[in-house]
Amino acid sequence: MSGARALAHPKSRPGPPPEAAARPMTYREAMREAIREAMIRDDRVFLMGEDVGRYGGGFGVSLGLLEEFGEARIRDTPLSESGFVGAGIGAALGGMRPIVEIMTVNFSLLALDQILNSAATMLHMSGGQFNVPLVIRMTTGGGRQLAAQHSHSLEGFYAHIPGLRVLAPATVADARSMLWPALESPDPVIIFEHGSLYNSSDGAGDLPSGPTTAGIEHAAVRRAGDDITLVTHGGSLRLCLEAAEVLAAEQISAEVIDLRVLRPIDDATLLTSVSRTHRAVVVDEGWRSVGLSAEVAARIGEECFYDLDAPVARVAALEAPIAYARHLEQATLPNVDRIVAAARATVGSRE
Amino acid sequence: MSGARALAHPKSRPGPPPEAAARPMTYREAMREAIREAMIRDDRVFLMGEDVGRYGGGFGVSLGLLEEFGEARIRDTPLSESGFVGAGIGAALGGMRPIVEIMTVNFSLLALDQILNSAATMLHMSGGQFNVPLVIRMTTGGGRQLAAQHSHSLEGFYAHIPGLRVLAPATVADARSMLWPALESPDPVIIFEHGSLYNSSDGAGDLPSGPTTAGIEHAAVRRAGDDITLVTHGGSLRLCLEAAEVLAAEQISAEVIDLRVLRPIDDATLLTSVSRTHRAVVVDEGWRSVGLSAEVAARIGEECFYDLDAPVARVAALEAPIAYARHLEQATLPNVDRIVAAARATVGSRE
Amino acid sequence: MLRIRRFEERCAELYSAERVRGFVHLYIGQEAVATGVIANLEPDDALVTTYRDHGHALVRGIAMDAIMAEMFGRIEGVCRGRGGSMHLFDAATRLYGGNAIVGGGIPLAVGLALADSMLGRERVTACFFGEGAMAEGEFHEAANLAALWHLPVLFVCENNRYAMGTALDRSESETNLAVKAASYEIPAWSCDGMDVEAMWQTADRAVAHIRSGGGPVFLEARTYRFRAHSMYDPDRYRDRAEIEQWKQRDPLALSEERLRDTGLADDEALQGIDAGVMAEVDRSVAFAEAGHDEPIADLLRFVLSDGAAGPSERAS
Amino acid sequence: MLRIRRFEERCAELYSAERVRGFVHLYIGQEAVATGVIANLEPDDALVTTYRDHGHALVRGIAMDAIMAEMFGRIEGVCRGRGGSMHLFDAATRLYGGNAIVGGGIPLAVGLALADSMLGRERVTACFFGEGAMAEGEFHEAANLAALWHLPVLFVCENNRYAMGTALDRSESETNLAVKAASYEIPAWSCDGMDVEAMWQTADRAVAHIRSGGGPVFLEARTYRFRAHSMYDPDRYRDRAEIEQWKQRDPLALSEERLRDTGLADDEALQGIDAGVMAEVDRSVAFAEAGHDEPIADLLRFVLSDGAAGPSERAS
Ligand SMILES: Cc1ncc(C[n+]2csc(CCOP(=O)(O)OP(=O)(O)O)c2C)c(N)n1
Ligand SMILES: Cc1ncc(C[n+]2csc(CCOP(=O)(O)OP(=O)(O)O)c2C)c(N)n1
Ligand SMILES: [Mg+2]
Ligand SMILES: [Mg+2]
Repeated sequence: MSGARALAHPKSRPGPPPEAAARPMTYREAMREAIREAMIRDDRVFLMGEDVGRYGGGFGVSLGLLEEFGEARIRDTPLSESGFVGAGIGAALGGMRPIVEIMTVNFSLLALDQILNSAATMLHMSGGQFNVPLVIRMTTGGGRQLAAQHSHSLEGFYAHIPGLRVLAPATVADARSMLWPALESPDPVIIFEHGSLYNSSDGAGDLPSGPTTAGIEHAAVRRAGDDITLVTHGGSLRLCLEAAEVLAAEQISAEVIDLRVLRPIDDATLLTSVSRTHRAVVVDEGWRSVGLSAEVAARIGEECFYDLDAPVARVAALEAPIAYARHLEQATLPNVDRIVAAARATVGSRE
Repeated sequence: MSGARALAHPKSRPGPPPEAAARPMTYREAMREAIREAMIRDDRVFLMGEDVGRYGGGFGVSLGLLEEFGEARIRDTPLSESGFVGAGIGAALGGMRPIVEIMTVNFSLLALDQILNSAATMLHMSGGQFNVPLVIRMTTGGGRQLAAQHSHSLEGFYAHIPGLRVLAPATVADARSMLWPALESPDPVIIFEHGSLYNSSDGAGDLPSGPTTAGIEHAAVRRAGDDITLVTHGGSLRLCLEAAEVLAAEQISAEVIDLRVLRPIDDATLLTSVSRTHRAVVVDEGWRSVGLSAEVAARIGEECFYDLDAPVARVAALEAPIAYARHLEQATLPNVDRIVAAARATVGSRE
Repeated sequence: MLRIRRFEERCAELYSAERVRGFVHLYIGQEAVATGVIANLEPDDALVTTYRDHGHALVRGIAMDAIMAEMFGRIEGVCRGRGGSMHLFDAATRLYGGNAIVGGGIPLAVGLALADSMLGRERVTACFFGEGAMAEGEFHEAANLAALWHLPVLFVCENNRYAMGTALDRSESETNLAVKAASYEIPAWSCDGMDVEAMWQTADRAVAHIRSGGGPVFLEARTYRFRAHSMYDPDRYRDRAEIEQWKQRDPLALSEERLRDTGLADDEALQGIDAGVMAEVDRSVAFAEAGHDEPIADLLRFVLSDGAAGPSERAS
Repeated sequence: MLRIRRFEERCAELYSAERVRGFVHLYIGQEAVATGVIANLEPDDALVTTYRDHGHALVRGIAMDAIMAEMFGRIEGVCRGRGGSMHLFDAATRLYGGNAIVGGGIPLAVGLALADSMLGRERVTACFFGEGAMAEGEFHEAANLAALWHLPVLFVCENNRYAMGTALDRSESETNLAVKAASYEIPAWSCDGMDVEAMWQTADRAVAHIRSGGGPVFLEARTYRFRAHSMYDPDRYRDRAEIEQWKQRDPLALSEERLRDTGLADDEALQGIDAGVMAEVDRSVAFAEAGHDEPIADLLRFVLSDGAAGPSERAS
């Protein structure tokens, strides 16, 4: 199948697998290291986006990279999301391996036409001729009082689109290790980085060192348990792990699954867990209706119907724009209490 | 609550309820009549979009209206979806009642930032000061060999967004009667018109004359049945009604629910039906993952869990861009056979 | 101008004290622009601006109390505490935001002007944005619509030379911004955004042109922000010397000097004014401190207009 | 040019006969533009165009058989029948679509040129679009990037005076399109798009400028489509007289005349050429008729590159 494609796009050069983080680092540093490593390994890789250079990135991820790699490869763009994302698609078609940073998911709507109608469709629509080896990174999520236009969690939009791979590293290890396989993928990959994680030295709290070589195909079981499965990703992983602690104190043993890959979803890990625990709560910071949580709940309902002892519950954002005032924002987003309550109700129901 | 708002936006003038269509007409004519009526009833109403005037609308809906109402109120726009949708929002804020036509849903991604970040958030974010009484109409759906960039069914994206109302008239009667209440709504309303319906003189095949005064709040039971509920909307209603016929011949009595309103979903009609039939198949022309069908399935799973005799099945588009070749397109989209098969499997399972 | 300056200096302190949160973008240095332009607007004209909106809101006449309370997230705030610094809205003075999507407000302004034009109202809509926004497609789509339909919009580009860390010559191939407006046949004038009188005069001329049915006008106000992009920004990308040089042209100092030179005010009078403003700022902080949280039960109000949550708007 | 004309005339017939479906946009009348420009491209230059792409694909050297088979939805088509009329792609000749989103291809072209520039390859990317696309923000964002980064892009605006039913002066406040390119400091030349020699010469100059490192160039080709916007369009919005007037300047007739005048070809020779082209069209139809459907089992191939459907890519 890949004759013409292989010609147009020589395979990325072999290199050593990414090392696991050697010293404790923040999520931000891990992401920066991942970019550095990729830039060093493959000179077709470059980073492009608003203020990635002189400013160091809206969230400081690329600080220092301009000095190390120069203006051509750490490329500041004008404010023009549709234009520079489209240019990233073109550059990928032209043989480069662009990492395009959209400062936040909130601005990605301006580029969604390019992502859906060009990047995601091109390989299929061209009959397999043109793949688009592009990585798009963006910050997602709320919780920092940034109000209605700067607090979206729109992962579900991207997870809806055939032709994309969608990743959500939730731990430092994943931040460090998912970028390289994403760049090796011949297909467009979207990486969501939750804004609340950058400063964390482990985004997932106290977690096993985790599958740093897990690639970009599989979900991760972040905590093993028997009574209920909490399914989540990104910024909500921390909440689920905390909720699992609270539940443990009540003798409820919760398994926590971090989806990691939002498209295509790793059904095997998800369904194996729920078939065993017989109960599930899906936690997602996005709005509830037609969100990612709906998909996860629907899949469990389809595939584990006869194993389920209770309805699958969803803990998602309340269906309102996110307000600036802290108490309103906190009441809108999922939190540990809501997760615990949903889990309790699920375990308690009809027992 | 509405002090400031009421001042800025005088309530729309009272008028007689829309008459039910007096003579058989096509969906296209019904929509045109609805626009005409609104223009006559309220001179704040105007139609704006690409080629709505001289060309008569990409799908001929507004043919003749330019001659009747003039250039100011049947307003051709340049190709600039973000610009003219944003202008529609502004005009609504300024006291007009714009109907903005986006030629097809495929181009609406270019305006999604305006729709989500301005239209949908403004009332909430301004603390209730500014509502946006805007109607956006667009054609949706595939089935006409228009290939990967012109065949989307992205209703689910819009149904995800708090602050919007999302409608999908599937019958001539609904095409005729939903626009006026949409214009009366002080909130932004998105209307999806399935491209395959325009020529039909009844989009839903042989159906009861239907609730022409049903407003924009409720789903409609298009066929009553006892054994299984088929849930759908828009262009797929026809398929479900046909499937119900086939099933009837096999002694399977299918109830067919047309959601009509995709946001906020009318849970009562949906859940009442499924609680009674104990089985459901959700049919949606959008892609399966994180689509509208996921939300419907998840809701049923949550609310009817103990009433369900079988997993809720989904019949959606296969997860691929839609190809030009007819046989590939047809294999991608839901069809009567797939609906019947899913219904049979659902009814047959564990009986 | 002084009210803006003192208000924002206090905001900066309050931000450090974590009383004000989220993103806060200070207008310090640019005060002459809003002041000079908005003074030319009538009460029923409309205003659209960006996240850097404190100055516009204050000049427009919104009570400082209500703005400060908004910054504190109080229900007494101009948007019930839901908008915060970036989203000041006010129906009474027709301030339509406070838009935090760069370029996002420009089409709205065109639409507001379209409504005025269709309804035969002789109003002007003033739309403020940064020079960085001019690279966004939204600016171009909106400018074309305004010119094509001859709408009463005043586009005010506050060219403070940086979009976050990106200098103008690294974001535009053509740095003469007036040329871009001219490519839509929109009259385009540049002026000194540090000089409130010059600003006022140019805006006066522009507004008169628009009111007389002349269609849209584009103003480029050449200005500078003395502070970082936002409270979050360490400001690593600008030369200290450049900042100092611009501070020599502090719009406040310039106009104080002018007041002194023309004998309109002496040091004592100016100190009196400052003391009055400081007292107003103090009062606004006290007002905000004494404010209340919006009840959480009201969270779903105003998602849709009826205030009632639809079936899908419930908590999970 | 004749190959485009005859090919498309046949497409129109086949559309009426329902052998070709979907949206089909004919290039008849505009043939000189693609012909004059693409003749200046080297094999490793790149090409991006719109849904009105038959002409560009034919001139670029893609076999008529493969294009016709594509129109029939056959696996022998250039995109396995998946793209159809609007989406002709060809890796061998670096044709990157056939983009059916107006303006959608322009940023892609800039990116292709960026790759060339970063990789130090001396290639040109030619990007065709209609005058209607210039109102879209994408054009402006992309033009700015190309100019700012000095990229080797040839922008070719095929100004056929209508975007569907919308005449240029109803879609742009400034109808001199070159002014818009100039507002990005991109050299902008207009030329007669009905005259293939003029077209060739201007493009030659433009391509030379780009290859010599001069950065992007913008060409406005003044042309006209003789047919309706698409096979679906009843063409109610144009004056018959206007169409007839433009037909007087039929690019085919003009160049035949020139061939005759210069003695390069006589009537007999021209008829011979025509017969040859007709035979090629006949063969392409026969080829397409004899083609095969892609197996439905392959539907999910190329959604992702491995061809294997991920867990979520299964049928329901
Ligand atoms: C569409 C969009 N992209 C990116 C951002 C992030 N951002 C916020 S302000 C800003 C710079 C804007 O610069 P300019 O328009 O010059 O206005 P200034 O901040 O200088 O007043 C950026 C990149 C945003 N808010 N919206
Ligand atoms: C973004 C977008 N909006 C609308 C359309 C529908 N549409 C297809 S072609 C066309 C007119 C384009 O005109 P122009 O750019 O001049 O190209 P021409 O068709 O004249 O070659 C329109 C409105 C589209 N395909 N994409
Ligand atoms: Mg700026
Ligand atoms: Mg055209």
